Amino acid sequence: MIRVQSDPIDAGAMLDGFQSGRTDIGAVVCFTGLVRDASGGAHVSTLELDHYPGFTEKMIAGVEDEARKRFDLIDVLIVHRYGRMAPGETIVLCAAASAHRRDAFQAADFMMDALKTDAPFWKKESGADGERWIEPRDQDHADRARWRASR
Amino acid sequence: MIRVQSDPIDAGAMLDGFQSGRTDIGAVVCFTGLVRDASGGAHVSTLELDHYPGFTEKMIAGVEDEARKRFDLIDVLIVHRYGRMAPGETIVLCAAASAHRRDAFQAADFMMDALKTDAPFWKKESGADGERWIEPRDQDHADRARWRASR
Amino acid sequence: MTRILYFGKLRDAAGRASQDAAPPSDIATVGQLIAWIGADRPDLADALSQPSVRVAIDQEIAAGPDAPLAGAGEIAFMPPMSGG
Amino acid sequence: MTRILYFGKLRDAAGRASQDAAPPSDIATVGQLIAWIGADRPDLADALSQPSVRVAIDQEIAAGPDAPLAGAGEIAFMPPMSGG
Repeated sequence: MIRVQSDPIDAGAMLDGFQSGRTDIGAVVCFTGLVRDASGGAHVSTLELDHYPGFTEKMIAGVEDEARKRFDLIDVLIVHRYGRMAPGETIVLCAAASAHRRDAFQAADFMMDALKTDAPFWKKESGADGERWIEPRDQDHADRARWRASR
Repeated sequence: MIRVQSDPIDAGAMLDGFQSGRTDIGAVVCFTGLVRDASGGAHVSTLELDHYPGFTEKMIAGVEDEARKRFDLIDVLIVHRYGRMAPGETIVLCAAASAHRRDAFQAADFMMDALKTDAPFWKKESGADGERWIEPRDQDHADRARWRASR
Repeated sequence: MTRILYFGKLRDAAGRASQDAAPPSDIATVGQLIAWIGADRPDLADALSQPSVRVAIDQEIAAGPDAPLAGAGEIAFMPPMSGG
Repeated sequence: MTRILYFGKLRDAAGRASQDAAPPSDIATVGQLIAWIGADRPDLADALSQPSVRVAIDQEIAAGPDAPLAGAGEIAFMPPMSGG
């Protein structure tokens, strides 16, 4: 399931809702990405995410589909926030459920790498040092390329 | 932090408590392992975990220490349950927090592999087909060996 | 009428998030559209032409500057994406 | 007095989770303790001697059957562990 929302993400409630009441899931890997108050040495007071309504959901759904093809998954949840947020708030929650843990770990890892470079969001950090747009780091592109090389 | 408890694990509350109120964490990977109602084709109605009070906590603390040495982590939480539990209940919650996501992913993955073979718990499954003790699968030993080969 | 969307730093470069435009009928490709938009804004034309910019035509990623507009209703200019 | 603990399937094999024992003073190693415990229980001696069984002496993993008991207060016999 995909959700793109401006409301705060309640990580605990999302995780509980995702894994509760099922007896076929053996492993859940739940990634949360949070706003840090410092980024590359610069102070951050606000992070603002721009997105492209409709297209953003479509591209994230593509990431979910590819994860389900690559790994043996029971369920997937991706919740992504847009708009303004403060340090400590959750930007993204990405969870994968499987019978055995390796599929869940790899799927969550893959989905986050894919979201970092392929999900239509644009981040602007603001802080004491001014504003700046954030782009994927070289490390993010290298992480994404790991999955192109294999399978 | 390490907790070994017979009470049910409230996964959402654990995740919230772990990541809330901090502005230095950029990434949290939270693994939950749950009781499945089927295992290797056999029906499971109850899973019972035996442990060794004191020694179990000590061995899990060793896993946390090794993870903190290997990876750049801000915090670690391992909550492990013992006693009797039913399908759908959480057996273990293992979370790692870091500035960037790769450390959190690798640490959670490493800690789960280490817990699978090195944490003093003994599992007995009961179901329509009777009772059986569960031992690590070959895959678990292979997973654990990945970390001995590297670093 | 074509709706043109600018995201991220391209929104700053364009000075707006979107515009409704009626390009002449001989504007047939993404590259021609950029040249037409940037006729009096060379800085914007340059920003939109960067190889890192991806273009979506009616919410489908375009192959490159030669991609045909083919009567598209919505063209989006997207700098490098950064989700997660 | 030495407290002997049996975990997992070894608890089933021993028929109990623990016992308090007073081994004679010439029982100096893990291997000798197993032989003494299993003097009239060859099935139990065999189960405790499996290479997959790990032994903890006062909550420290013992190196092998030659590990000295050295006045230990607590000896634990542990079949393959399976956490997580």
